[in-house]
Amino acid sequence: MGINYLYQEYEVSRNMDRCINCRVCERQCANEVHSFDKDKNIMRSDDVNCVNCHRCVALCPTRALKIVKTDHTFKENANWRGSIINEIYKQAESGAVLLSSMGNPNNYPVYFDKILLNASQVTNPSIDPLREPMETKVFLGSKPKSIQRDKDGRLINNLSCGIELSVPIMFSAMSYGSISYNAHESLARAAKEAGILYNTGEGGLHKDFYQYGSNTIVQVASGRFGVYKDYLEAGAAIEIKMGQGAKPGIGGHLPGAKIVGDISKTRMVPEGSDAISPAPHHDIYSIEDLRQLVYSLKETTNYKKPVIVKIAAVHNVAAIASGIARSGADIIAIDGFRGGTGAAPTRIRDNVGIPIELALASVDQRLRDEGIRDNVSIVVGGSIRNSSDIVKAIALGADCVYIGTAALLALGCHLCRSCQTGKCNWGIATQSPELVKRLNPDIGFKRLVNLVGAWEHEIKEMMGGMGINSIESLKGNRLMLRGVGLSEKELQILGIKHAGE
Amino acid sequence: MRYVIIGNSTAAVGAVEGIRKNDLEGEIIIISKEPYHVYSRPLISYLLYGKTDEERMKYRSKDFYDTMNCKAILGREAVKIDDAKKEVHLDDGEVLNYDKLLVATGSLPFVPPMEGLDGVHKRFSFMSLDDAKKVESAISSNSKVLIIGAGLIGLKCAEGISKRVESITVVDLADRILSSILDRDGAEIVKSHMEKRNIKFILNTKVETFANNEAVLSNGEKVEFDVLVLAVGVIPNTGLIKEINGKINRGIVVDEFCQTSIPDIFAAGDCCESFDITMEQNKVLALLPNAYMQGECAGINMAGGKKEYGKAIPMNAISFFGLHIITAGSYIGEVFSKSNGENYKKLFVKDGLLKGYIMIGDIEKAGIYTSLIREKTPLCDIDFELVLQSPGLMAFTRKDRKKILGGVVNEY
Amino acid sequence: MLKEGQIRIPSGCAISGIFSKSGKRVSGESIIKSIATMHDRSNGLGGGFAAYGIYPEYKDYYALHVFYDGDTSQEECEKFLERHFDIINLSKIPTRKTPRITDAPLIWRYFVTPLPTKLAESQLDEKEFTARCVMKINMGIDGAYVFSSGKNMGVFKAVGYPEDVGEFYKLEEYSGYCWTAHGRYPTNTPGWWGGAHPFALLDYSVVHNGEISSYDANRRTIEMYGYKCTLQTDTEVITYIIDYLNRKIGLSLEEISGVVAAPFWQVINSMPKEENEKYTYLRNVFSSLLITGPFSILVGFEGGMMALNDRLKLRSMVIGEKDDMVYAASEECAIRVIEENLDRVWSPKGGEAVIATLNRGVI
Amino acid sequence: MKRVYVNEQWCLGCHLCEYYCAFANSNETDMVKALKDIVIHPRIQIEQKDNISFAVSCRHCEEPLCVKGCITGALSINEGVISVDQNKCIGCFTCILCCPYGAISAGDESIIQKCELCTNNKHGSPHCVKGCPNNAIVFEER
Repeated sequence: MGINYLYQEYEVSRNMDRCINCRVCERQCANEVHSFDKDKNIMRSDDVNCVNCHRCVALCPTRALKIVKTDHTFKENANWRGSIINEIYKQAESGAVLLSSMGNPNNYPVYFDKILLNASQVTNPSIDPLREPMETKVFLGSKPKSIQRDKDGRLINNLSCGIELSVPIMFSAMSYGSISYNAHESLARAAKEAGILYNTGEGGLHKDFYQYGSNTIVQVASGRFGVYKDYLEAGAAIEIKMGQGAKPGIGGHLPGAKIVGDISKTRMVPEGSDAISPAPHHDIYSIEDLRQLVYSLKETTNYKKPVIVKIAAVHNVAAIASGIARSGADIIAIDGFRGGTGAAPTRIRDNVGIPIELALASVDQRLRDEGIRDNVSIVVGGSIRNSSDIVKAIALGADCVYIGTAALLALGCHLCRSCQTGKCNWGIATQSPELVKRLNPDIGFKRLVNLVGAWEHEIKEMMGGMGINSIESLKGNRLMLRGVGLSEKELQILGIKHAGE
Repeated sequence: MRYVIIGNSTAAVGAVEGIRKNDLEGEIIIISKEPYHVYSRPLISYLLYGKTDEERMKYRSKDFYDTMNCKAILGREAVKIDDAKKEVHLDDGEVLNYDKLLVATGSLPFVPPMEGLDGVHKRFSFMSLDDAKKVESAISSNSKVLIIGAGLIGLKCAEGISKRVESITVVDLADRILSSILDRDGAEIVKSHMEKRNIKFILNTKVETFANNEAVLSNGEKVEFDVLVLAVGVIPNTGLIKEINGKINRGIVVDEFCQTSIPDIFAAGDCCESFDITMEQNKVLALLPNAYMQGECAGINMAGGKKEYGKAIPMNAISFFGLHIITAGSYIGEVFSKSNGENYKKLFVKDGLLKGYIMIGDIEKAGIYTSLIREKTPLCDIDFELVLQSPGLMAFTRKDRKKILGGVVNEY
Repeated sequence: MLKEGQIRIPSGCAISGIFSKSGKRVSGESIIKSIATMHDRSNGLGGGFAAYGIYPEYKDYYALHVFYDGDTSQEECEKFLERHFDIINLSKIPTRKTPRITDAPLIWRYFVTPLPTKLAESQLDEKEFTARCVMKINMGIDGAYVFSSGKNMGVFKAVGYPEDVGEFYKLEEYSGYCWTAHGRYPTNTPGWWGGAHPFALLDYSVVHNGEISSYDANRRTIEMYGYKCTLQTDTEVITYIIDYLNRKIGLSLEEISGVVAAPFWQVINSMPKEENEKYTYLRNVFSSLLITGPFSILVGFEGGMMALNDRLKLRSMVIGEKDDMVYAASEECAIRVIEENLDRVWSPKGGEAVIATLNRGVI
Repeated sequence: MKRVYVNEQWCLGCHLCEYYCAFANSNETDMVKALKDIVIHPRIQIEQKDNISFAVSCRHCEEPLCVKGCITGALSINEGVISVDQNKCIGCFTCILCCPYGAISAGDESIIQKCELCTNNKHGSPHCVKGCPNNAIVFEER
């Protein structure tokens, strides 16, 4: 109250004519917004704690609820916007760094939305994916520069180990700890069912999920949590996390309060102690050091696991990628500035990094210019929102995409961006057992499989429209793209023409 | 294969349905001295009360005999069994031979000797549809009805006619009503509930003599009446078996397959005994569910199946003027009670097992207690405190619940 | 109007090919007759021929066919050639005036061999040296365009209907064991002679009917290996892919067909283990060289000819055989018109390469 | 036969099944109209204690004690579904005495009510299952 009073951002709008007092809203809100007034025999809502997660809205059987943005306002000011003012009040009160979750929500250009796809007309037939085979299988990993033959002239398989995917989609790194056991189970099972991979993040791999190893990427991050030989050998690939799109240059911090039980065991961090991932890897201060880690990991796993190096898309991403492509890594993962997070300093999340579309275009071109594009595969993430984003990313030059936020949405996330509170009403970004159980992996995994399957269908439709029946013919096929409303410079970086050209 | 069933009530239906589980072809003949399509005996009081009618009283649908492919000889009595020749003799001299015979003759009213009883004209039992019809035609709005016996039959009769007569007096020798199923406190609750409906009880008392329309009681009191209902008790109808020297105890003695001591003759229902697992002794359990299950078991075994009849216990669900009573098992061992106004509950525990219970008023989920008794669930395996408070599956372990609610269901 | 190289121009077409396995050399008359039959598949905006075995007397020398816009470009180009090659013979390519072929550039032919000193200095093999020189001319010398650069073979092309192009170049005077021909139906073109087909590099020549959807994926990949797609045509990129895979990587033509018109995974999955592994390997390693979209191509090369359709067979192509002769054409009529009594005629499946090579010991 | 099975692990105790049940058996087409301002008597009921909750409804036993014990013949098995003939039931509650799951309850008009897998109403298949947000009850063959 008083100087530190902030008017709530959202208001619960309850249609009393429709409310039947079933109290499901009350039972399902971990923020205790709703309550039943026995005397008056009506439901009440205290908006102050509402995070706009829609759990109550989604479960209300009579559609009596909706959440509306408050019309309470400051005096209009295009510069000192309400959100900015509120942040100052919060910091003046707390003296603390502001924390946020999920991806950058600010109004920066989304280049995917300014790129349009081609389709065949007359001179080249479109292909009907319902009638003709339409292939989406991709292989990730470095390609040999020459062939070898045995004494009978047969080709020798001189490929180094790689990853095979039924569709060019993988679930990006989300650690057990930042998301729940059930969320992890859903991802792991979905990856297996869909013939793709998911990523452990830096939280280690729960013993229960070793069975999904061939669909797992095990991550090695700066904190090295949960990393040991069995872990490295458990997965289909190893990812060295150098950076994250939501917080380039920033480490991570899982408070000791969350390091309990299985999380402690899986991370190999004593119960109750903070799990701090340093900003840099303290054994990697240069590209040569990275090369050493890449080969250390390969040595450890007998060169049987491809190594992914994940970086955040920053200004000189192309040069960094070029270095990585010569470091022995098999795959480069680039995370754009819109990538999600369980928690990051707001200022970092909202102001650091570059859009993935531009990063991808420049990295792909740079590696081609240097003739080393075949050394590595490129995986991009950081707000891949739908199948057309995927098609555009691949046409720009990606081999595959990472989806994180989209996967969480499929699991029920409503992007309320309150992960840092640990009270996720959808059972995803929480470790509280009664909340975790809200995500039934039987449902979760099915929804993920559905999403990947639906996108696969759509990708095939779009490919078929372009007259392409195998995804490798889409990769880097920038002629299939045209820009709208982009400057010469942007078109040049993207390597595409303007619509109409 | 010819199956002959003497009797046409619950046990007989159970037997028919049991036989047809194993044998769709064999001939089934039902013999009943009553001329009616099978009906539910306990409903006769509801008939008088107006809550049901003869049509709805049918225990099975009109086409039951047809769909079950059996022949019903109604209105004729089986008078003799010749077990050597495997024959049943009917009252009109017809002789039916059988391969398997079921005796499901039910029970007969027990009437103790009372002086002057023969002089009472409007005197009825209350066990059959005919009894009910007779009572109905005998009573009028100014009838004074005397009921001897404050057991289930007597009290249901009292309820049935309560709105149609001037007064009802119930006399019983016992110190409480429903003495076979209720303890003293429970009986008191029911009694006062019934007294509110203008039913008068005279307990600890018997009729010494009847003098025309007046009964002189053992306590000296005189009760004027014009209609007399005799509901002192019932006894198993064992005559046919007795005549051929089949083993009889209180009722016809049967083994676990419902077979009598005589080859190819089975017995089921109120006429025979069951093994009460709560007391671990043979008892006549004259209860409808018991009759059905015993009959069904007999039927299955008659048709070549192999099924043991077990888990029999006394159990009753009954209500008087909206007050529900559910009881089961035996009232032995340690008593745990939970009472709240008209809601009355007593649980009886012995040897770590629930042996019996009484619930009056709130009878929700009573079956969970029944099941604890029937399944002999060790109470140490469940949360007894919780189940005592309110019956529920919550008292079981998560593992057991998974079996109960997630497993394949096959309960008997 | 932008010409090839400045803009990508899709086109439909007719193709035809004749090959003698015994190395019997036939004159250009047959192939002209064949391609003329499919007149309606062209629109007069490009036609051309590739002929193999036509320069036996100069068979050890690279025969460079060059278009010049004018004297300046010719001078500049010849200076370049002199600096890099020993020029054994040079002449104008003989042509015949015809009203249907107009605006002809200067058309010259050079028989050359790399200067040994230059070759040694470059540390390249002879073919690579020559190929690079050709690309340098085409990219760097304005107005000069080398459109044929193989040994004992030559490309003849122009803006016009193919039969007129044949007449223009007096092809009846040449005889070769292999002929391919092309009639072009571009959807727009400024009518640049260099844009006509066949497209050739060293002794690889490609005639192609179709419009590939994978163009830019293929182009950006092949350019990484030192090729420069100056024309932005399918034929060009296909030629480079074949040159790369065959000459540089060392894949056989049959293996190349497994790359550019790779079997579908469902087919690969049902192959025996060894085949399965081979095709999986090829699709994995050379994934970006898969060509999708409709095409039928005839690839001419030293001693052979390959006919190949895209994996869905979205363009027609028929093969005919008579004795030692192999014919391939967009339409059967174009074969029947020159050989009525075929021993066998069939339509190869999508992705099924038909490869004809000279019998052992011939030439 | 398809039955309603309980996955206790996933029950959130939200009670939506009860409301969907009450709605399904109300014969109304609008849930608000059906359930506004009434106290529901669903045929499926949540048992709840601390963090444990689960729904209980008729198991549709193959050898049902309730049917065997029914004194009027009102309860019967129709294609595996145990249903009650409301015209015949006189509310003696012998079935409540018999049911080991506590799945039969007193309904309106002093007769019993029980889950009939929504075969008795317009929904045709268990509406509670449709209303469960977490697959804590499922309708399937086992």
